[in-house]
Formats: sequence, structure tokens, C-alpha cells
Amino acid sequence: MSRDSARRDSETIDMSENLIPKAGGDTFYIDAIRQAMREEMLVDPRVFLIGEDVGAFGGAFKTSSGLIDEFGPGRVIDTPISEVAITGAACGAALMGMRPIAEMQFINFITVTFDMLSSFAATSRYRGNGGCPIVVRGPAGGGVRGGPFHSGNPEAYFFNIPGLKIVYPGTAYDAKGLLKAAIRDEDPVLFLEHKFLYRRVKEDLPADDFVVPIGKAKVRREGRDLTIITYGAMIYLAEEAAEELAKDGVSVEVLDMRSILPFDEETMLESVAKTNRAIVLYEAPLTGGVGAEFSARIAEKAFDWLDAPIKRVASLDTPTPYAPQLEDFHRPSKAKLIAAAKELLRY
Amino acid sequence: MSRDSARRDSETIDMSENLIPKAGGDTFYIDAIRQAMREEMLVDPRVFLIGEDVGAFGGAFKTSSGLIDEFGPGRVIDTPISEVAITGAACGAALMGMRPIAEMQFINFITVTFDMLSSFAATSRYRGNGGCPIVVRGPAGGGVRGGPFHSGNPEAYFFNIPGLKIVYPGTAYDAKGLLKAAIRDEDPVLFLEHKFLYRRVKEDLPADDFVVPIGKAKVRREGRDLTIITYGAMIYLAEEAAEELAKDGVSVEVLDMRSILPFDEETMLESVAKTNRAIVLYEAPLTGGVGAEFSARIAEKAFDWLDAPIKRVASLDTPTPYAPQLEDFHRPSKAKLIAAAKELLRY
Amino acid sequence: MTLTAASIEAGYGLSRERLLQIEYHLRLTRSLEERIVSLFRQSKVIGGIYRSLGQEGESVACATALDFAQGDIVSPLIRNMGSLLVAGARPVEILRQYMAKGNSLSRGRELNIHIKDFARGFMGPVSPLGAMIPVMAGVTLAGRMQGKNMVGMVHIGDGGASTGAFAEGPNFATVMKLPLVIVLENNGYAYSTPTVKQTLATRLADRALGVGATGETVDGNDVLATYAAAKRAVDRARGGGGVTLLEVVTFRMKGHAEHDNQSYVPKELIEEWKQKDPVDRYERAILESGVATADDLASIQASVKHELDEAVDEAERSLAPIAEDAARGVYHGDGFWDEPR
Amino acid sequence: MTLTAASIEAGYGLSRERLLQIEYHLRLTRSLEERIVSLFRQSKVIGGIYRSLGQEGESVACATALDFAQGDIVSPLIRNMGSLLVAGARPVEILRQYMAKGNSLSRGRELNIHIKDFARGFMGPVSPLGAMIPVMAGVTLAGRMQGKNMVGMVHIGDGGASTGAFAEGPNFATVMKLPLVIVLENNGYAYSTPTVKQTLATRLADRALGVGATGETVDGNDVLATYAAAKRAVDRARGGGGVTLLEVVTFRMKGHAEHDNQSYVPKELIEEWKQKDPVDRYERAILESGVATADDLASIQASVKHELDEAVDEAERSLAPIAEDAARGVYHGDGFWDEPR
Ligand SMILES: Cc1ncc(C[n+]2csc(CCOP(=O)(O)OP(=O)(O)O)c2C)c(N)n1
Ligand SMILES: Cc1ncc(C[n+]2csc(CCOP(=O)(O)OP(=O)(O)O)c2C)c(N)n1
Ligand SMILES: [Mg+2]
Ligand SMILES: [Mg+2]
Repeated sequence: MSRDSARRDSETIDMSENLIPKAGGDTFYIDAIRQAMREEMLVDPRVFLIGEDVGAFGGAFKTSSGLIDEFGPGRVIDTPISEVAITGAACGAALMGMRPIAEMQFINFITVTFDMLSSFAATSRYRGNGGCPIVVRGPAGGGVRGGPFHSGNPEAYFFNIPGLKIVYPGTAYDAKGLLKAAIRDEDPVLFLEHKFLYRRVKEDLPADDFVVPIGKAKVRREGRDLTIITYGAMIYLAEEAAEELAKDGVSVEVLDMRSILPFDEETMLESVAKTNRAIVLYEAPLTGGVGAEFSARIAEKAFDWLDAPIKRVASLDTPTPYAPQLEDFHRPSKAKLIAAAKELLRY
Repeated sequence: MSRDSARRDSETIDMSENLIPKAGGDTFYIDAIRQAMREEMLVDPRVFLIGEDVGAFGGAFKTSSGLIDEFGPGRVIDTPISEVAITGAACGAALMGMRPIAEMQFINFITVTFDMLSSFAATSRYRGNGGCPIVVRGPAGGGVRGGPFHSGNPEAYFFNIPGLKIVYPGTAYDAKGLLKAAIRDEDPVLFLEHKFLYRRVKEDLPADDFVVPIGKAKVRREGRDLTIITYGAMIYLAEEAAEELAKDGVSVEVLDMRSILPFDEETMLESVAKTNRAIVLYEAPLTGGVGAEFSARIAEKAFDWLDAPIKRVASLDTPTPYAPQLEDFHRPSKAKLIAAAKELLRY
Repeated sequence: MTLTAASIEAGYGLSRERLLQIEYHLRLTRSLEERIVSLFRQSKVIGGIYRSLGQEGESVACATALDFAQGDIVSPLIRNMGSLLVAGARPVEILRQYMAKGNSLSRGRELNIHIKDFARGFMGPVSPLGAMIPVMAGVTLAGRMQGKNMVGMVHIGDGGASTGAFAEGPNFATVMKLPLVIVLENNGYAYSTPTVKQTLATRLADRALGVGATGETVDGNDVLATYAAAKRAVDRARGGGGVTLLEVVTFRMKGHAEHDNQSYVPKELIEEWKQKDPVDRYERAILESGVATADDLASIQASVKHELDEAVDEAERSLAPIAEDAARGVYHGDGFWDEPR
Repeated sequence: MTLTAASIEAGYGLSRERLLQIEYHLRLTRSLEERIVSLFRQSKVIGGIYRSLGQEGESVACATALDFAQGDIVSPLIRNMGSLLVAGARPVEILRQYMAKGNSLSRGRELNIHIKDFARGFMGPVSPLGAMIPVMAGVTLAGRMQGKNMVGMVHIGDGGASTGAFAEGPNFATVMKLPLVIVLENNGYAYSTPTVKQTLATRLADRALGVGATGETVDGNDVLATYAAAKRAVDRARGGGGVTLLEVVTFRMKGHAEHDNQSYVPKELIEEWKQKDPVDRYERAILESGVATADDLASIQASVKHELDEAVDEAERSLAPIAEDAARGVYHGDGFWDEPR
């Protein structure tokens, strides 16, 4: 996936760029990730980065650009193409007290090391083998014409595996704050970064150290009539829809979950208790997506507050197709979201 | 896991044996699986079995016992310990028109080949690479004191991967009928067999060829007040609870989903429309289990029929612990199920 | 030793006609890629381009050693466009893939050379490196079960050879004595990673030893030598001699993909390998041996140009996929793949 | 050549004391397993038993080559109980695991030798075979980063060596020049699968070649030879010489697990290997060389018996875990692992 071609295709994506903060902001999402790694490596000698081409090349997306100059090849470690070994070595090092960050060149290839993460990393503490504080991060998400193997949203694959944590930030601030929290966390964290956002969202970040706690959602927009519960790049789609619905006098609350495992049930339920209507929006295919769990929790714990069914808007139940026309149809769209909202509001 | 020890521990399991049909029945669940393989191999020369120790040894659980004598080592193929190669080779053979059955010695080790199944098998047809009709089967499920790595219920890991099918039978009849359907299916099917049931459930099976269609649920017990939606070994727990609740005059419907992907949304919604109350019961950990999807579908599509929240009863969000005391506490129990039912009925 | 047409025929079993065929495939590969680059610059290609410049020789030579009429199947990697062309994929089919057209073999769902047609004898890869080795083991296993006399050939890079999926394949295929040829392309780099940082092995073919397969290393930029080694491996496979791991030593003359200027590759190395260009070397060989004249080469290039002009036209005229089709063809039974496109 | 205490000291660098220590660990391993079998028959053991009968020699010899005081860490497989005992795991700790007691190191959550204590230098495996090779690569990587002079040792079977996880490990560790010793136990079988059906490689140590590591094969039932080979590998690792793949040739004298009567193993093979029993051979060696007397051996056995009597008592007296604890200790922060048990 060349960055240029990703950029070129951006116009066709149903996620209007105007909602994305640009003016004034000076830190791109991707740079926020690099900053988080750099700052943590500066203050904590236990932190290191390991992965394919992360060293002198700075990573396929240049996420770790420059880090090797500052920290040397001993802490920014290029590896063979061996995802099992990369994550396995990260686990071993973590048990020894280090704080490894393992990069997947594309997050899709995390499937190669599914066993290491599910059998070893996730169970380590529970089995008495000690905490295994690794971070596994890599570019996720579609909308970049990456086709079936470079557009993945694998969060649901790992969602039924107790012992792991999963975060999926949608803003530069959250990317930095959650990555710092992940690196400092005592447990294994999958950090999904949305490649579409890498160089498309930016904002001013505080100069001081900050973290975004894992497990805390964020109300991005307050509303009274309906809550859209989402995360990752979909927050922009939700805001866009909210904006449009506002023109019709509909007040939509947009909740960015940010953390998926654990997730902020409380804030989610509170929001639904207020708006009485919920749409769960996510970029992965519908069936078996993590949004199903959000919906199930609401159906169990906020039932009394519900004035309408809980809707979900997600991608089609297919692999991610390559052609722009197909991918756009495959993905959640503003139109689908607004249609779902209107249906609920009529209810 | 020795068979003996599994048997020995059965008393401590919260799944009373008396509900399991014994008298009269002459085909154990495990034998139903062998029969399905044998019969399909007899009528279809494209069908073959491949896996570790499946040949002369007949498999770790003796599921394929005798097959090599009948079909020879050319169709009952022992392999090195290479799950990626086993499933990958199955995929390649399937593309060539064969109908491979790949055995995982324990279903847990399917995690090793997660990439082959998610990236290759699941996407093959959609990508224009041709249908990939493999069956991947292996012993799943807990209650046998298998500990963290021999008790897995991995269905949710694969549930957000369009292109795969997943079935999880709870009876000898369904095991045979679904396995035959899986072998004849034009798409890749994960066939999860519950090792606790292998030699514990048996029934009389029709002498004639039959299949259980993938995607069709079965109402195991009719009821009016509440539906328990479940699958796999949990059907017995559901029936046991239903039996007990019946003593209090509560009429519980027990729905065995049998197929997980695709699943029988229609029958599920119909049942809920009738009973107006639903509990989703499954053996995997709660968060991110496939039951979340069932719940989400009901919350979206049967909302009007619901008189109470949708409850879920599942295992704790932990790996499967080894000690009987711990495993029993970890698993769904009749007590938890009845408590959930009573809560809903009071609603 | 000076080559002559007769000595080549005797030594390699390649007739003049087949030698010119090789030349045609070399030129077709190189030129088709150049066309793709120019379409990319015009924003007509979706996604990235992964060049095989300087490696066309091994792709073409290895695939030429197969006998597609016997049902042989090759599974190329991204830099083996040449194998596909030898197997009979048409340039327009590859162009439609790159341009994500609705009538491409994958109907716009897949990238570049991720295409399959067993009738012609090829299957493109999935992206996760290494996966195709087990898959091709299964293809050859099925072939044997079906009584076919086919051979499988599968490509992997110096980088991809570090994956576990790769590693399981050769052992599995070897112990089952499958008719499989694994071509391990050592082209010096895996993305930015030089082979010396990929492995300390000095000869990648030595991995064969550890699984009991046959290992051989050949100069992948020497088309005739590569053909000969591949032919030995194919014959061995077809004769029941099992798996060969054939290391072809070559060099990736471009960056990993179009956007990568390969700043991490020493200039001298590029210069050095430019001198070893497989197409140049091959052309010199067939000219000097009297197999072909300068006119022959010019006429091959002219016909390649003509063919590609037409292919580009045809590809450009092809329509984009229909959006709604994205929902179809995941499972059997909705008729999607039976409909013409 | 007849061995003498002095020749052993000179040749192997093993003092009489350490030689008797080896004998003690051999007997402790064998006897502890026998106790576990008898507890199993009394239904006091949960789950299966995986015997190392006939393989105790290599476990004990290899672990003895480590220097736990320097921070060395061994990662045994299921049939390497001996390694654990050498590293300092106490028999009662292993018994509590087998009996799923609440005060076992895993607090009843894990099986048999799946226990870890880096302070003493051991980490049991996870069940998926091969996984521990990459993990131990990471352990040694961290050791080097932390400026430790430690060595890692990890065990894998002839069967487990066919996994992709295994394969990635040696290449990765070798190219990073990590101080890792990989002990590949070729014990003839993987469950019911004989090594000849696992791989066509005639010497498993040859896998080292393909990744640039050092490979060596040794008679795993010759305790002194195995010790010497392991010591060379450990010294090489500590000296910066990188990874060794040490193939120890031995034989699994029992079935895969207790319920498996290994009917698939030719009787003669078992008879043949019985003659090569590592404990017998070792005891003959230390008796004949004058290192030990029959009385020494008897007294070692007596003290092993005594130790195990007490360990079994202690394990039997240990309580089962508290059911509610099943919910705890998945993540950091709930205090579970800080509470005493
Ligand atoms: C399992 C896996 N990990 C990472 C990648 C990302 N990736 C794509 S190509 C590539 C480099 C491949 O190098 P090599 O195998 O030497 O082939 P070459 O590009 O030199 O032809 C990488 C790392 C991948 N496709 N699959
Ligand atoms: C990835 C994986 N596949 C399958 C198994 C099931 N299994 C457990 S032990 C075993 C045989 C192991 O043989 P080997 O590695 O030779 O060790 P040995 O039992 O001889 O000590 C198998 C197949 C497993 N644990 N992990
Ligand atoms: Mg390369
Ligand atoms: Mg073995």
C-alpha cells in the first residue's frame, strides 16, 4: 500500500475530511504514536521497539522514523519476517521485566501469531507465569484501498480472550495517551492504529506528559435523542452524521469507546439512559463484531431505558474488497447511519 | 488429557448425567463423528482425513479408529505436528476438488493456524480464488479438567470472519448430520466437537443417510415463558434448568442453535416472539462470545416482543483453570442459569 | 566455452523456438511492468506496485521448466509476474487487476497478481508470506491422489522464508514425498532488511538439509542455468524424488514498492547488479550463440509493444465493478461467480 | 578407556560432589514420577501424566550444564521434569501441580510442570508446541539488554520441531546472536508418530545449518556425553557464540501419556533401549570409575525416598483452591497474586 495511493483515494471515502481537525493542529496521529514511543523510551529504559523494518527504515509507514538514531539498534530492533518470534520474544522479554512494543507491519499479520497472543500472552498472569506487559501495535483499518489483507480490523478476533486488552484510538490525542497507557500497563495490550488517520488527523497536543486511561470512553458530542457508540476512525463518520441530523433538529450523542477490552460499560449505559436510543457503529464486518457485545450489554443492563431497538451499522459480512466502488459499498456510510438513526427516531 | 481422568472427573461437573440419553441409544457422539467420516469416505472418493496420529493410532481420542484399515494411509493421512501445513494442505487439496477433513488434535491448536483459516480459507471464494471446501474439526469444550490449553471454545475467534462456517453439535444425531453436511458443503466449515460428550451421550441413529442442514437451529424443548438460546454441551445444562423450573410451573423453551455461522436467526426470533424472554447461554467466556451476537440480533429485531432484558450466562472472563473447584466455578452452572431465569420471570 | 544453438539444445533441451519464447516472456514481463508504472503515474492503478526489475529471469526460467499441459501449477509471489505470463495469464488480465476492474479475474476484489486459474496452471498468493507453501503442498497432494502426474512450484522470498508457515511446508511436503519445487528467491532484501539481517545462514538452500529435501543454489540472473536447475527439480519431483528447495540468487533492483526509493541499498550494489541484468545476459547469450539475430529481438520487442498497447486499451475500456456486488460471492450459492462479467 | 574419578574431573570438569548431585537428580526424577503414577492410580492426580522414563539423563545433564547462580533460565517441556528439579523446583511443588492444589505455584490453575520461577531459573511451557522457543529468545534478549551474563536453554521434541513457531525461533535467535541453547529431544516418537514420519531429515541437528546456528548431535542416554555437549553449547552461548541446536538422541520408554500403552512401538525397540537406560549407564559409570560406591547409591536412594515421602505428605495435606478465586488474577490490580497461599 503506497501512502500516495492511499491519499489519492481518500476522496472516494465516505468520511468527509472537513470534520477532521486540521487548522492549528500540529501533531498528526502517526506522529502522536511516535511521540508516545519516544517519550516512554526516554523515561523508561525497559521500553524497546521490535519489528520488521522498524530501525533505520523507520517502519513501513515511518511510524518509528528517527527512533533508531536516538536509541540505537539495541532498542529499536529490526527482525526477520517472523511475527511469532517477534511477539514471542516480546513476551519473553516482558517476563524479564522489559516493556516491549512489538510492531506488526500491517495489523493483518497479527493473525499469524494468534496462538502466541491467545495462548501465551493472554494466559500468562492467570496461570501463575507472571504478568506479560507487551504492546502489540500496527496499522489497522480500511478505506485505503488495501484489499483483503491490508485493511483489517481484527479486534473481534481477540475479544473473547480474557487477559488481553485492546484499544483503538481515533484521534492524535488518544493515540498518544492510550499508547503511553498501554506501554505502562502491566498486561498485554493490542494497540490498533488506523492507517487512514495516520496523516489525516492532527491536533495540538499538550506539551506535558499525559495518558488516556485504558477502559475510559469519551463523549465526543453531547446529545439528547440518540447515542452513537463507536470507536476508531468511525468517530468521524458518527460526527458527520450527527452534524447532518442536527440540521433536522435531532440531537445526537457520539460516544468514542476508545478502549475495547476492557470497555467503559458505565459511560455507555449512562448515555443510553439519557438518550434512550442507541446505534452501535463499527468498521469491522457486522456479524460477531465487538459492537455485538456493546449491544448485548445495553440489552441486558439498560433495557428499561430503551425506547427503541438497538441498531448496528457496520461493514458487510465479506472480506474487504479492493476496488474503491466495492470497498465503499462494503463499509459503513453516512447514508446507512442516518437511515438507521431516522428509523430509531421514528420508533 | 487421559480419557479415564476425564471420566473420573465427570461427577464434579455441573451437568447432570441423567439428562443425557443413555438407555437404548447405541451410538456415542464420538462414534457418530466416525460414522459420518466413514460414510462420506465410502460414497465420495474426494473425502480424506488428515491430521496428527489419525492413522493407525486412530487419533488421540480414537475418533478415526479403524478408518485407516478401511481406506488406507492414502486417505487417512498422518502428519508431522504442523497445524499450518495440515490446514494449508487441506486448502490446497480442496481447491483441487478434494474434500479434506483436517483434524486438530485438540481444537485449541487451531489458534496456531488462525492465519491460514482467516486469510486463506475464508477469503478464497470471495477473492476469486475458488471455493475452499475444507472441514477443520477437533475436540473442543471444557469440563474435563483439561486446563487452559485443552478446554477451548474458540468459536468466537472465528465469528467475525466472513467466508467461514462454524457448527457445534450437542448430540450424536447432530454430530453425524452436521459433519456430513459440513463435508458436503462448498465452503470451509469449522466443526467443533465437544470432548466431554464424546462417550457420554449416545442415541439411536437412523440407519439411512441423513444430514442436519447447516444454519438450522432445533427447538429441543417447547416452552412459553422464556427461551434459553444455546448450543454445544450447554444444551444439557439448559434442559436441566428447564426441568427444574418446570417444577415451579415455569415453561422454558430450549433452543439448540447447532450452527453458529450462519445461525438461524429466524427460529431464534420466533421463539423470543413467543416467550418474550431470552437467556443466551454459552460455555465460552462471557465478553465477546458468540452469544453477544445472538443477543444483539434479538435487541435489534425482536425488541417489540421483549418483556425483559436479554440475559447471558457464560463462563467467567478468565482462561480455563485446571482444578475442579476452579473450573466448576468458572463455568456456567445450573444455579446461575436458574437465577438468571428467575430474575427475568420476576421482571 | 562459447554457446551455440546446438550446444544449448543439447545441454538444456531447449529448441530455438522455446529460447525465443523465453526472450518473449522476459520482454513481456519487463515491458508490462513499465506500462503499469506509467498507468500508476496517471493514477489509473489502485494501490501499490511491486517491481521485479532485474528478477524477471528467474521467474520466467523456472516457470518455463514446468509442463502446464501435464497439469503443473505455479504459485508466484508478487515479484513473479513472469511466472504468470509463462503459465498463460494475459497482460490484460493483470492490468485489470492493477486497475481494479469489474471484469478482472478477481472482479475487482483483489490486487495485482492475486489471481488464479488452475486450468492454465497458476494461483497467485495471499499476502501473509509463507502461506502458499503449505497450500501448494496440498495442491500436489491432491494431484497425486487424483493420479495426475503434475508438479507444483511455489515461490518464496529470502524474507518470507523466515516465517513459520514457510517452515512447516517443506518438512511436511518432503516427508510426504510430494512433487513440489520451492523456489527461494534470495534477492538481497526483504523490504529494507538485507538478507544478512534476515538470517545468518550463508546458503539458504541449506534449509533443505534440515528436512531431508534436496537443496540447490543457482545464479538466478543466469536464465539458462536457472532453467536447468528448475528443470532438474521439476523432473525430480515428477519422478517421485520429492521436494527441491531451489535457491535462486538475484537482486531487487527497485524499492520494495513504487514509493520506496531504496535509499538503504548501497549504490555500488545496484551498479554491480545492473551489470548482471538477466535480460541483457540472456539476450547476449542468444545473440552470441546464433540462436537469434538483432532483428529477431527487435521483432519480439515490437510484438510485445503491440500486444501491450492493445492490452492497455482493453483494460482501460473495462468497467469498474458494480458497487452492490461487494455483498456477493462470499459463500457458495448466490450465483455470483456463475454470472459472466 | 576406563573412566576414573580423576579422568572425569579432567574431561568433564565435574567434581565427585557434582557427579553425586547428578545421580541424586536422576533418582529424584525417576522416583518422583513413580510417586505421581501411584497417586494417579489413587485418583489423587488430576489429568494426565507424561513420563520421562528413559529420558531423565538428558534433562538432568543439560540443566546441570547451566549456571543458575548467573541467572540462567531453562524452559523444559513436559518430559523434562529433571530440568526443573536441577533448577531447584521442589518435589512438593510439582506434586501440588499434579494434584491441583490451591498452594501450588499456579494456584491450581495449571497442569503438571507448567510452573515458573525466574528467581530459581525455570519456566514451564505452554501446551502449544514450539511457542517456548521464541519466548526464550526474548528472555535471553532481555538478559542481554539488562547486561546479564545469562544463558537460556529451551527444550523441544522431535515432533514439536515440525511447528512453525519452533522454526521461527532458531533463525530469529541466531541472527540476533542470542545466548540460547535449544535442546531437541529426538526420542523416536511424537505421540504415535515415529520420527521417520515426522521428517525425512536424518539428523535433526542439521536444521541448525539452515539458519546459521551451531548444530550437534549427542547420545542423550549418555549422561556425561550429554553434559559435555550441553556445557559446550552453554559456554558458546555465554561467550557470544550464539545459538546451538543440540539434538539429544533418546527414547520414550512409556506411551505418550499414562493411558497410552504404546502398542504402536515395536517390542524389540523398547527392549533395545532398555539396555541403554541412562540411569543404569550413569550409575555403572560412577561405580566403575570409583566416583561412588554401592553404598553411596543406596544412601542417595534412601534420601530420595525420604524426601519424597515428606513431599507426598505435604502435598496431600495441601488444600484445594477456593472456588471463587477462579475469577481473580487475570489482570494486574486485584491483588490476587500478592496474597499469600
Ligand atoms: C507474514 C507477513 N509479514 C509481513 C508481511 C509484510 N511484507 C510484505 S512483503 C515483505 C518483504 C518480503 O521480502 P521477501 O520475502 O524477501 O520478498 P521480496 O519483496 O524481496 O520479493 C513484508 C515484510 C507479509 N506480507 N506477511
Ligand atoms: C501445536 C501443537 N499441536 C499439537 C499438540 C498435541 N501434542 C501434545 S504432545 C504431542 C506429541 C509431541 O511429540 P514430541 O514433540 O516428539 O515430544 P515427546 O512427547 O516425544 O516428548 C502432541 C501432538 C500440541 N501440544 N501443540
Ligand atoms: Mg527478498
Ligand atoms: Mg518425541
